[in-house]
Amino acid sequence: MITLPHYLTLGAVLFCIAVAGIFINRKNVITLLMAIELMLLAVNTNFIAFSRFLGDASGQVFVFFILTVAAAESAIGLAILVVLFRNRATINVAEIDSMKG
Amino acid sequence: MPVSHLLSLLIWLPILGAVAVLAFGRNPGTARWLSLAVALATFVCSIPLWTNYVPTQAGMQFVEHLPWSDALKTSYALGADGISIALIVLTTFTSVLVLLGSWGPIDKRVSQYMAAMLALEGLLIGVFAATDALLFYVFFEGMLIPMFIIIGIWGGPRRVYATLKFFIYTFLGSIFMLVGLIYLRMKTGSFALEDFAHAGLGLREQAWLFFAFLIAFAIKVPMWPVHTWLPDAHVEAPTGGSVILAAIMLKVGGYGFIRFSLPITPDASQEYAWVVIAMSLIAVVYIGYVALVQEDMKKLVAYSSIAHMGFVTLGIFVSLALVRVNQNPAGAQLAIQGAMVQMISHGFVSGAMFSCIGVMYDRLHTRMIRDYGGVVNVMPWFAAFSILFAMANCGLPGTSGFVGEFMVILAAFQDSPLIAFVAAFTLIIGAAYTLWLVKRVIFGDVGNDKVAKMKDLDAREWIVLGAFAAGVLAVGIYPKPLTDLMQPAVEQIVAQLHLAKA
Amino acid sequence: MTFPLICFYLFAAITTLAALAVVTVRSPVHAALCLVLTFFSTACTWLLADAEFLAIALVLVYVGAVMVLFLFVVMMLDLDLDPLREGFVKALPVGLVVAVVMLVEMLALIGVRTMQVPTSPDPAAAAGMSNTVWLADALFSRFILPFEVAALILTVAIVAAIPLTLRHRVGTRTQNPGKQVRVQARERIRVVKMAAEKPAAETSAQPESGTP
Amino acid sequence: MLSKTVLLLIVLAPLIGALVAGLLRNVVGRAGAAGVTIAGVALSCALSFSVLYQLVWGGAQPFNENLYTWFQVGTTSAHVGFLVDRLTAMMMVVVTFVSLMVHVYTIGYMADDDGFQRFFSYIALFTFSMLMLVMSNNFLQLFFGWEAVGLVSYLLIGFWFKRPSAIFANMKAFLVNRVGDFGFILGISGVLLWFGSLDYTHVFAASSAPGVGERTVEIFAGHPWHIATVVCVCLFVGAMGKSAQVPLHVWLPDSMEGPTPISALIHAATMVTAGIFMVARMSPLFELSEAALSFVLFIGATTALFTGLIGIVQNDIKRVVAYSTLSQLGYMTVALGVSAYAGGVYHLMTHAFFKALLFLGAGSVIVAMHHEQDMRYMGGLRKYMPITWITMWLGSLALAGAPGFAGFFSKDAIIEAVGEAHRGWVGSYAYFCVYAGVFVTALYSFRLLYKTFHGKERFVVDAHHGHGHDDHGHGHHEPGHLEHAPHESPWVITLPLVLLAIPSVVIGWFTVGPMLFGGWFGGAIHVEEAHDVLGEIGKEFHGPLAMVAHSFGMTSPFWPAFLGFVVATYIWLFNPGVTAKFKSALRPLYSLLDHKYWIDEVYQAVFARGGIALGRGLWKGGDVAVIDGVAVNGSAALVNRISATVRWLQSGYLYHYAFAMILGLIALLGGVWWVTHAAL
Repeated sequence: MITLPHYLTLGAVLFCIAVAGIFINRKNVITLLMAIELMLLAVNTNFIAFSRFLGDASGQVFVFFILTVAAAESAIGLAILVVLFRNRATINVAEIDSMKG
Repeated sequence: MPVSHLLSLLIWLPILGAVAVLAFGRNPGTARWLSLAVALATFVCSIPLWTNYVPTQAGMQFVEHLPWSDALKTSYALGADGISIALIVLTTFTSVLVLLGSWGPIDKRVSQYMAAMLALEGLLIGVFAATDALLFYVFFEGMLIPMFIIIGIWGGPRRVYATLKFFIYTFLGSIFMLVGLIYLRMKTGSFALEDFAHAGLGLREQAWLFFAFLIAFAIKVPMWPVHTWLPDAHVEAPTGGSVILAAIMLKVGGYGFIRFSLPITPDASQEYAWVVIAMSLIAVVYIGYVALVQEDMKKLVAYSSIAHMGFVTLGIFVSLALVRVNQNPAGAQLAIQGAMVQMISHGFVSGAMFSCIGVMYDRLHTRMIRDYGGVVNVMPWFAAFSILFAMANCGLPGTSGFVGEFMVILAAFQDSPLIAFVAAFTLIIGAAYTLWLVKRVIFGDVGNDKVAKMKDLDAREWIVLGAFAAGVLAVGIYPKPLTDLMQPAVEQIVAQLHLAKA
Repeated sequence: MTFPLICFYLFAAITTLAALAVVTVRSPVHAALCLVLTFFSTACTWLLADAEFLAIALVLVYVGAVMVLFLFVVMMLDLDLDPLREGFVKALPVGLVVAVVMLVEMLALIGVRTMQVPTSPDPAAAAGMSNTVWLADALFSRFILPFEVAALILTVAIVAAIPLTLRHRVGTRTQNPGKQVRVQARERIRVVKMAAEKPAAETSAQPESGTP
Repeated sequence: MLSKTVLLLIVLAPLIGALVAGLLRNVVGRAGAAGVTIAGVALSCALSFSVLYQLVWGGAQPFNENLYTWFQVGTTSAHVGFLVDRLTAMMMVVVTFVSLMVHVYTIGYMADDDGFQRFFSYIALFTFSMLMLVMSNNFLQLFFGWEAVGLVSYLLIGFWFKRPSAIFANMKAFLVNRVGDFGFILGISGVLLWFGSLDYTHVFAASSAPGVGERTVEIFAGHPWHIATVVCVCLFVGAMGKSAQVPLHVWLPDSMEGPTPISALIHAATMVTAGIFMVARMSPLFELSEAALSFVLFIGATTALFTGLIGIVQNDIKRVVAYSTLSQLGYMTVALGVSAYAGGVYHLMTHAFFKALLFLGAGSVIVAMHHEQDMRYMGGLRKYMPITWITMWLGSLALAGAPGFAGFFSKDAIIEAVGEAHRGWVGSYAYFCVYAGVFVTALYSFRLLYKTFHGKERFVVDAHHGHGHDDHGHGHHEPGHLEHAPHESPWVITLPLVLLAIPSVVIGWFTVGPMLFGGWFGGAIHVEEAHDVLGEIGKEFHGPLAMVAHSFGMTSPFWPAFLGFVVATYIWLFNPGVTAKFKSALRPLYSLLDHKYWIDEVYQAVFARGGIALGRGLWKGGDVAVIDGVAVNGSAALVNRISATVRWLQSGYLYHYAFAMILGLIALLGGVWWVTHAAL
């Protein structure tokens, strides 16, 4: 039988991989964006699992919304990335510190 | 001729006048004449306040009431008793002279300066006329804005530092007051000062409220040790700003003590009166010595203002012990009257002193004492006025400066001879710093070539200083009309002090 | 060990490995492809949880649209990969430690012993409808307003992406239809009246300047 | 019956004169200013005489009425009003008469001065202020007059405001007076608190209630003080300032920087005696406290002797007279201290005439010497200015107490009163001081005369030495060099001298009987039975002639005065060289006197420089360093430092933020885990 913890564990593993990915690829914005997508995926998995095992449709509705927002986010994020590259000729995060206080 | 909505008229006439000056005052001449006309009209309108006041009738008169916000339980409530009227008339009177005094010296952004002054006048009258705590608070904070602008735009070289210090200092104080007001609103369900005064408050509550009010008003007065904004603000402010600041704005602090601390928290005020009295006495002696060594004339007069305002707070808080411990309501009335007369007198004297410094500054563009000397040789009329005001500043009988000090010392002696002993030091120290200033600036042989070229007063300056001199002498020679005006209100306050709340 | 469980373990393993590859491979193109694999196998696990609609939506939206977008971008940009890989090895231990600590914490919170909790029946099936209908029921009743907002957000995002990346190139010539429509006859042509003959002195100075 | 209108006219006539001369000085011109003020003062002088006449011979009752209420606060009220009894009337006559003389004299003395109108305005204003002071019927108006005369004194000492020494002296005078006023205002506060009013009538009525003298107050816990002592000592501190008693005497010698007419009017005849007048007026209060009277006696005796000693070594002619004034004020105070108020006031009157005469005479000499005041450059002037010479002699004889002259009667009575009083060691000390003081008085008086009018001429007349002397006494010419020979002053100067010399010589004969011993002052002065020393002496009084004859007795103060005359004559008339020997033989003593006991230096160091140092310390240390530095700018700096730290966290690198987020997440997870486990 597949139980709730199976899914939660899968979600946790995905999430931690994404975190590790952010750490080790901290200079590459594209990989960072991908890691964020992985995190969202982990969250979505959890939502679906809870929705399934608690019998509540809200969880799946939220996944729906998250997918929407994530799509919008990656569209904008990539657009920003393109503009960034156009202006600075790099996507190296280490060289982008104009927000330094 | 009874005029309804007289107080509203007094508040909004200058504010609308300010708008008009901004709108039509592109030409400096127009701005000057228009603003002077508005100020004069306001002054004329304020006179019926005094003449129509009924001294036999206790409580607020000229009352206006208009619900403002039902949710907040606050209303646009105005009213005036003798104390308010005296201060309002002082405000309108001084404003005319300030505008007249700023005629020549202000030559950039004239319309904006005049508008700021008029707006300030309206807000100050609002402070003195509001009988709703929230309305009071709005005016109390609102008047910071024009002052901030006046110092920040037309000020001296360190104006940004001074204006920020002034703003943050006073704002810090009023925040505490706001918290106190909100607490009282929770407690009484309204913002009316009348209801606050009748709220039953325990000693602990009163103590918290007392200190909240103390911080707000002590900074405004200002009392030692929260006085350091004042010298900086004065030094950087243009002459007109200094005059309004010293003559009127400082009075808001003393007025606040009388309107808030005494009626709302009488028991805590009595409990902690010693704190305020000690601070006042330190102000008189400590600040006196500090004033002695100032090299900048404006700073010297600013410090002397602090010392004189020490008498105001001393008088206000000595009254508590007199009523409650010594069972001496007559003495308490004398103390509060003394404080009030001192406030009015200080309005004239400090306004006049700053105007005098302004007159010299317009000619030599320096405020340093060492740059002057022997001014009497070239400006005899000016010297005569200066010496008159200097004497008023040291509290010479026959000038207004004496009346308040005398009353407060008499009253303080009835509480404790030791308090009077320390307070009376002002006779010596006040004379020392004032006369030393006069000696170095006015007397002596002509100090340098620049002084030798100074011209005596022109007609406009003559009118300004002459009007101040008339006020100084009138109050000094015959203070009875003034004390009679305020007596019913003072009696009412003293009667309220009798009633313990806790 | 039932068949669905075996499937779950299989898909979960693929998902995990593909995700690991996403964050470790050198080329962003490879990483994007691995991400596609991750999404796809995750969608499979979602199917196992009876979330058919979302599983398919994931494949369509992500794999079909978003990931293609990623690939486009990656290929469009002329990336110099070496500086981006700097510090990869140095950051690896820290990343691993953080990830492991988090994983342990999460697993501890999930509590392995709750593995034994029995599964409830599929709510959609219990309600006698398909997953899609069940989801739509909720989405278009209780969540109608957020749904509309989500639609708006998506639209805004699409519109926003365009001005962000829009580039005004100097020297490009375009038509201005508005201007073309608004134009008046007298702005096009100007008739200048002038004498038929000129004084001799000026003719030499201004030869043939009279013709429009 | 005294008319209120007349009294108002007496007060207001000089004020109007002052305002016209001061504010309209360019309109009325020099002659106009002099004319209007002299007219005002003459009117008030004439009316004062008529008031005195009505009170003494016309049977009029003392006048006591309020003019208007100054303020009324609850039960506390202050008024402006007049109390005119014989004491007041005598003061009014003295003030207006001396003032009138000085006005006339000024026409000549200030003839060349640019500030002619201003000067007249000031002295007329002074007359107004002084009349307000003496005619007051309450403490408030008394204080008004008290300060107003101080103000005019300030303006007049600094009349020549270009001189640094003058504007230093006037500030010093005002500030030292302020120290006195400090006590005075506390005394007034005490009067209001303990006697319930500011009006003389009420206060004196309350003071005569039984048991008032025994009431005490504990200002410091455990130290009960008699209220009468506290009030009287405080009031007397005020008198010490105004009447220049040790240790507040330092301003009077310096005040000689002012023009000579005001030295005569203000700093000899009238203003400085305000303190004496005030104590006499307050006699019902002072009678309550023997401790306060002993204090008065001690201060007065010290002043009488030790300031006189300084007068012996001064070379400035005006300063000699100034120190003599101090010493005579000491005599008056001594009289007050032994409850011989009438004696003090009587000496005040006689002193007003002869000291004004001496000052005006000195002024006449100064004019003749072209504003040279140093006696070392005078000598032999008698043949140039005989009227001044004779009147000065008469004045000096009166001052030294030569039998028959005005000063004799008053001073002799004081010394005898001190001898009669039983005041323990203070009494003995006071008797020694006043007795020795007589010798000192004679010594400096005749020294002044001999050095000025007798002996060799110590100045040189060089006529070709031509430059103007428009700015007075600047002394930029060589000392002792005159442009032309000194000559007698014009009649406007000599006339007042003569008019003042007459009362200096004769007034004692008419007045000593009634005023000293006849209870002439009536209810104005109140003396307890046990203190009534004048009454004791009065029993042996058999007319002025007998008093003169009695003065040749064994213990009479005539002998020290005579001895002083002899010594002075020997040293300064016949054998001037001997002074140098004295100087070298008594070097420390001479140095002590020459430096006026170093009191000025000590005050300068302690109060002036000490005050400035204290102020600077409080300013730089308190305001700038602690309040502004630590509290105000300190809190701003703290915010700055914190934000600088926080700013460092905002590195701008995305992965730093991500790292922080993840750390936060770990912490959050750990927290949740910990909480759930703690809950389990």
